[in-house]
Amino acid sequence: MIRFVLGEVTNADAAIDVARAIAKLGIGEVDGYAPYPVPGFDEALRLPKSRVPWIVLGGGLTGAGVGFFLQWLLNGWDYPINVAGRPLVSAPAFIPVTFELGVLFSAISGVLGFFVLSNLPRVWHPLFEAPGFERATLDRYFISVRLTDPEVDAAPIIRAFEELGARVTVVEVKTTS
Amino acid sequence: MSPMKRHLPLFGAATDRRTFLETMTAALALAGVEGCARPRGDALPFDRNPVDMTPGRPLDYATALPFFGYGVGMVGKTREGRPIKLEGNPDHPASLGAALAYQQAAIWELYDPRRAKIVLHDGQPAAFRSFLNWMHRKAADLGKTQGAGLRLLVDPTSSPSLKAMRKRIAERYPKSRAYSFSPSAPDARYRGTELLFGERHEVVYDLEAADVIVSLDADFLLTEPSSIRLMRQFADRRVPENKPNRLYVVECSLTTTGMNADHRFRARSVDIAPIGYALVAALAKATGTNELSSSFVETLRAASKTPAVERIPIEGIARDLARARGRSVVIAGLRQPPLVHAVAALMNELLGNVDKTVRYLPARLESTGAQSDELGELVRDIDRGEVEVLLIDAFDPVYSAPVDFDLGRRLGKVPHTVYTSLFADETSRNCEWFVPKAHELESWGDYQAQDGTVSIVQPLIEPLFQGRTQHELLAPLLDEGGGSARELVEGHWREEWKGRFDTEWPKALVKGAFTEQEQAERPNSSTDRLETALREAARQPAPEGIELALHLDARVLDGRYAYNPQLQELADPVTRLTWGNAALLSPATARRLEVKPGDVIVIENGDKSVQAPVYVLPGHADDSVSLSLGYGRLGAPHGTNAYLLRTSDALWFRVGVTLRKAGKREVLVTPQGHETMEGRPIALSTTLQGLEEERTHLAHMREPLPTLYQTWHYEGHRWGMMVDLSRCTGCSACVVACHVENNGPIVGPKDIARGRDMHWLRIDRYFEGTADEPSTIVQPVMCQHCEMAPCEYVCPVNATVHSDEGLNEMVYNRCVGTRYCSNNCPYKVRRFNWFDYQGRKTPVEKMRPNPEVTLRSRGVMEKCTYCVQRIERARIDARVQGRNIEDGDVKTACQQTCPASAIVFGDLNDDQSRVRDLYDDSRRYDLLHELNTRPRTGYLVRVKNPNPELA
Amino acid sequence: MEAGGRIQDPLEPVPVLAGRPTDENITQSLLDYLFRPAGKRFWLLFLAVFGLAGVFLALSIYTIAVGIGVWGNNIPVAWAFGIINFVWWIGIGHAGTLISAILLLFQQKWRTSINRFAEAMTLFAVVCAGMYPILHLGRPWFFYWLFPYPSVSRIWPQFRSALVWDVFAVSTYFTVSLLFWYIGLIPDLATMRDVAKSPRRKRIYGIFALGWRGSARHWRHWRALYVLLAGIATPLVLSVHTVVSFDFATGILPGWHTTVFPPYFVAGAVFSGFALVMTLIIPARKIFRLEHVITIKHLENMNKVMLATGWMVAYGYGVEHFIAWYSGDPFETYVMHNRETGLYAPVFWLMIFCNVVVPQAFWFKRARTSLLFMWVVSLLINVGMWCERFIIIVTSLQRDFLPSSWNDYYPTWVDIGIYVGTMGLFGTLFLLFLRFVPAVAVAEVKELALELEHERRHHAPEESAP
Amino acid sequence: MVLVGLLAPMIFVRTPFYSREGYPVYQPVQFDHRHHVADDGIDCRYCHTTVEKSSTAGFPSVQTCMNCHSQVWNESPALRPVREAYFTGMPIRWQRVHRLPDFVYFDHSIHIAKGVGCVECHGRVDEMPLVMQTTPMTMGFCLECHRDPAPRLRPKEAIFDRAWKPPADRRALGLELMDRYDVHTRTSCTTCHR
Repeated sequence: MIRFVLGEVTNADAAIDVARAIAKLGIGEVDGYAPYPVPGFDEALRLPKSRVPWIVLGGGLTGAGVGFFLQWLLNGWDYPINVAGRPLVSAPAFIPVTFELGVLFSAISGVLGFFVLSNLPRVWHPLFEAPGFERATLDRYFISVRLTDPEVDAAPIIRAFEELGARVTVVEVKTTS
Repeated sequence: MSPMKRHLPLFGAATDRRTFLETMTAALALAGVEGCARPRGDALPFDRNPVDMTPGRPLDYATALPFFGYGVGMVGKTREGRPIKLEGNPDHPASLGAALAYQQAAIWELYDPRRAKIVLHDGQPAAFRSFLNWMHRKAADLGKTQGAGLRLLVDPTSSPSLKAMRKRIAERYPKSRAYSFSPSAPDARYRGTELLFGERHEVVYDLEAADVIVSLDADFLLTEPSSIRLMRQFADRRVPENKPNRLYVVECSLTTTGMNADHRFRARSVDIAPIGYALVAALAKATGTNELSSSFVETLRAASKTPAVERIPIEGIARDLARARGRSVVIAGLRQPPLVHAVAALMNELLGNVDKTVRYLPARLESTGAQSDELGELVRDIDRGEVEVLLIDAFDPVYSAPVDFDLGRRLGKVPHTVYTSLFADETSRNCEWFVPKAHELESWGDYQAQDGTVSIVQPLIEPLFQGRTQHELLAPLLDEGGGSARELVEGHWREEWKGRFDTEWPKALVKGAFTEQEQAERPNSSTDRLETALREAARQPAPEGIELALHLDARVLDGRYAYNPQLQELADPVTRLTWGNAALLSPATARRLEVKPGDVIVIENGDKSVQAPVYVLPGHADDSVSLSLGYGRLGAPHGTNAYLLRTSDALWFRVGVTLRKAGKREVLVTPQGHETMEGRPIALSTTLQGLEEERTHLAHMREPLPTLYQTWHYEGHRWGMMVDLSRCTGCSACVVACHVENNGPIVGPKDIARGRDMHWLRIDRYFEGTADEPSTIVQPVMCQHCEMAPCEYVCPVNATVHSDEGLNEMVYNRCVGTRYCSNNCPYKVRRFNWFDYQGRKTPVEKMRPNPEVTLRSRGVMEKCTYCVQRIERARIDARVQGRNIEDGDVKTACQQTCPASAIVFGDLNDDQSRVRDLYDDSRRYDLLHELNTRPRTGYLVRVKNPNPELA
Repeated sequence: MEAGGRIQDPLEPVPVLAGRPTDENITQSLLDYLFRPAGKRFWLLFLAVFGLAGVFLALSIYTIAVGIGVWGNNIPVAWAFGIINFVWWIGIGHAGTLISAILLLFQQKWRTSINRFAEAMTLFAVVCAGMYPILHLGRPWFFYWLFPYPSVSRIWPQFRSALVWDVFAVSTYFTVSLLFWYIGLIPDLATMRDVAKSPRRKRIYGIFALGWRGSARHWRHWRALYVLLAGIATPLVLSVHTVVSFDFATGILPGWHTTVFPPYFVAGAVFSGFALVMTLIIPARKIFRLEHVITIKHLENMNKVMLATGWMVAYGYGVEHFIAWYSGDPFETYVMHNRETGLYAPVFWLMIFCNVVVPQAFWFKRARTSLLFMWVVSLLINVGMWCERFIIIVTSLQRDFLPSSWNDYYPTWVDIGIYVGTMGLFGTLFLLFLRFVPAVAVAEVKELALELEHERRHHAPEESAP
Repeated sequence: MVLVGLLAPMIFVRTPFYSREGYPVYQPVQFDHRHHVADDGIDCRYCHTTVEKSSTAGFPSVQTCMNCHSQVWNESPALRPVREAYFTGMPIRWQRVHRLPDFVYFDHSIHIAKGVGCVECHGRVDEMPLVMQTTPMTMGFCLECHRDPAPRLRPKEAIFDRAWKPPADRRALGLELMDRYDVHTRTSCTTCHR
């Protein structure tokens, strides 16, 4: 059984304070929800920096490498043809494709990386069951604590929320495991 | 498990034949159901093994084509029994292995789906047999009356067998008459000799020994009998190493010959004669001869009193001629009256050119009378109602006869008319019987060249549409039995050769040419007849006003080639017009009449009038409008029919026509966009005097410029082509040869006007100097096969690349048609299949293409390949024999046919090759050298030889 | 600038966001129209453009069935309308990515309200552009031969050809723009999902929202990715039109073989792109009542950009002609001379008028802020840029090295039909976009609102100070 | 899914079904190469006469068939079509087994001259009751040999010998033959496309 303890506030600044407080408790897995990227939210929630940039860099380099190798392979090695008396491997002429493939790979790998890291896409999530949670994408701000261990007592969290004036809801998900 | 087993499990190794066959028949029944290979089409072998023909290999036959009634020896290349290409016969003196556009294009005529296919009787389909029966009956009737009502109207021919047949007919029907008519017959020249010598002679020029040539309105390089031979001899003497000749041309409109003149003077056609007279007078003075009576010289002076004469440096020319006694020649044009020809002959006498540059031989053409007179007599006979049966085998007389004869209506008055022709045309509509004619390539026959060389015409293919030859048509008149053309021709030569036949005949067929020994005639001239004629001429006042000048067309001649799309789409060597003609005016005259190119004008000659678009031709004579014959035919309604203005009293020109604007415009259909070089160094020419310094200058126009890339090296063959602009006359034979060899499509006037010409080889014509007195230069441009080809590096799919021998290859089946290569080609020699030009062929047309060359599909680029199919064929043949390709093994189509031998192709790595000599020649330069494309095609600068005295 | 030396938002005091909206009424005002049924006028307009798209389809089929000969092209002018329109559309396509990417990198606040709009425009422009290179082929059904795939004939594309570069550049550009656009769209799609009333819409938007729930863990990846995409897209945009310019610059034709082409083409692209954004956004903001987010300030800024890029283009023209004259190369000189005085001189001078003369009006604030005027100017600029491509392509081909092969070009009705047709295609896609996708980045506007809020608080004490 | 869409055709054109490898072609007359070649030991060139001197190998005329079949099997019902063709002069409509596109110019004579055996491309025809294509005959197939002829050459005397057993190290032999027959690798486009 997995439980989500959910606190809802109405503005960004409040959301940050709540986040900071709940994160301090250090119980369960804390997350926050907002209609837009709220500056300072990550720090409050103590989230590490995103790894997407490294993925993009890797993708870009691979793409460029593949790009140049491809041209060398096809025009210089597999079927070498005298074209206009130019050298078989005309490196300068190979630059554009190399560059474009670099860009293409970096973009695609970036997007894939984003999806994988934030395990999207998915059509359903337990929180969607929480009443009023749909406003997380409109004008409400939520802090959630994910409790996987049924033994853990949610009370302190709920208390903390109430102290900070957040409306609390608890979502329970049955899991067969 | 072998696939075989998978499909037919019945067969073990030890299946006996019978069970096999049984089960197979069963299997065959199941074939529909049984999953087997999708059909790949049928394969139909011969039912008997063909003799001496190897499928997949060409087979050549010697034959001949008529040109002005004379024979031009040809070699026809056939594949699986289909003629696919004609080339000149090297053993024939009138061809020397070369051919003009007319002969090259004959293949298209042969396979023309519009050719007449059935016998017509009063317009109704009939069997040839019924025609024969009718003929035999008629022959019987005519026999009773000694052929009183029998008339023949035929093309003047040199065919010995035909001449013999006609003679026999004349003997059998003494009262019958045979008239000959051809709108382009060279009768004036015959009658000229008659005027001077008292009898008619064949005039045969020999330019090999001629240092100075004067042409009085003669286009001897293109539209004259023996022009192929003359062009070869002329061109051989144009290269500076070869003691260049000097050509003076006085002419009305600009012709191919005029384009190649060292000194060209323009004069109305009517003014040529006086100029001729003046030249004789001047010549008499210059040579200091006493052969001419002073009175005669006076008459000459009197007859040459026209302003036109003043404009021409007669004395200078005369002196130049006099310096070249016995090494000069004066030629009068076929358009000029006999008197001018006589005068020309007289000059050759004075200059002692006879038997050196001019020879007189027995007349070859059966009829040598004035064509209009002969036709006139027929017309008279018809009006008198003397004609009962009229057999016509002449070029579309109703269309081409002088209008005042109104032949179309008159034919209606003849009880029985028989006409034969390749196409249903104006005449066929007016005749009782129409019999499809066999094309020369389907016929047996024989022709004679000017110099007497005989060639046997042997068919390369069975008649496609049951066509008949003139022999077969005349045969019923003299029932000698054996009516087939072959029997008749063979019969004739069996007579001629008596016992020698069996040895001579095969030789004649194989070699394609044999000469009967005969003595050149040395007629003695007398100027009396001339003098009287001149007095007559002197009495005429110099005619004033605008002159209408009719010309033989450089492409359709007198119209007999007008149905040939290949020639219609060929650009005129001078005007570069295609699909039609135009009214040619000099810039000055155009200005005076306030007409621009493309404006349609009405030309009125008495009560006759035609409309034609104006083409302003630099170098045309003022106060004269030129119109070429042969257009506006029934089946080829392009251009203006000039015959509507042609009257029997003035076949070629008449002063006193009126021109007025019709108030509309017409598109002049031409593939060439611009007339001048804009001062760019493209087609270079210099003079003999200026050649030396030019050589040093040219050195900078062939050395490869530095490049960042390291250049490729070509071991083995290094194909290259050299074009000698000194030799090239612009006759355009190469253009057609290339088009036929490489299956070029015909796109029609609309696309040509849009700029979608499909010729791989084009001849650019540029004017330099003033618009009134321009100098003209022509330049054949085909793919230059650049070693650093701009077209190649822009092709995204590797469809145009370089071969290991340096050919710029165009791979049609890889091309996607981005057309980027064409954009980047500085020579613009690439051609694009905008539509499916090759599709939609009738079965007959499908027989034409050269199987060695791919038919390009819609949407692909194409261009000159240096005839790579010929290279590969030569390579395979050589390698199978275990040797390498030698110089001369490969001749490109353009090189092979060039009468001027201006194009040379070969291996640049071979020091012994001819092309290498030219490659190393200091006259060589690269086109657009500064782009450093390193072309394999090189040009040799043109060298003119003007008379310093006149310069 | 102020005493404090802190650079003040150049857009103040004229706001990039009118008033102080709460998240709620931002959502409200930006998404309402999507749920209101489309008006009659919308459907009439839609039918019109859809009809034109139909014309495009019909004529494309006709061309492919009968042959490229139905166009006016010939030898020497083997490229004409096809490539002109390709370059024109691609150029237009550049503004979108440029606005959102570059302005994002430069932290330009005024970008937020128009980027979505511009990006969509980019996509559709590229779609239209992409049609031409395929259509103009002699054998379009073999277009895939330009891609390096293993064929049984063992032959490959030729990577020295600028056309192959085009294939890679354009397809990459389309893919990246699409991703950039869609990634930016995800949060708003989620918003749509959550405000949608009808379950059907909820489900559809739900699917496209990919289960987005505004989690901070996601936002941080999203942020990183979005900025990075912007970072990649920027050089990409520049590269794409550079490559397009290579189609000509790598050729040897006088009038093509020019080193100034890459920058000059990119500038031209931005120029025309901004122009089209203006052409579309001015009516759109009125129809969809977006005046409070797309303020006059945005428009004025874009006008300034157009004035600048206009000058860059003008510089391009100048250099072309100067070099032609300075090199003394007869071919070059002739081509330029021919542009000014030849058959197509009217087109040339129209180009000069539209691209160089007209934009000068933007020196004046009244011109920069008059809606009607700037709209007309933007139209003229689009015309001018089309003329530019016509001049570059046709006049260079029409008069190249050998005068014998000079020939003129006249478009056929098919050429014109297909060109107008692509406009219909563009319009259709664009209207569908306006109908079903939030035309303004809602989340970003909310973010912007918060930022402005904070700023106001910061400034408060300083402002009160003497 | 996109990937499948791209790969499927690439795989399809490489299937024997597309290249028609191993699909026997039914003929109007059940001519059995096994019997004529293997049993009777008739040389290829007896029927395919022009193979050494022309681009095409040559398709036998009915006359060739009748050379023997006027004597043997001259009443067999299975041979009626042959006799009919012979006497009416209407050729038999054989079905083509091998067919290259029109833009490909293949020449038998040169390949024979350079030591390429029939079997290399046509397989063991002498083992086929019905002739079928046994090689893909794609440009790739041609290129393999044109780029590296050595392992596919055989001595001239073995060219028509279906059962010829290559030596252990065929490449070595091939290299030796290459320079004995002066064989070159030719991969220029115009070698085959004109």
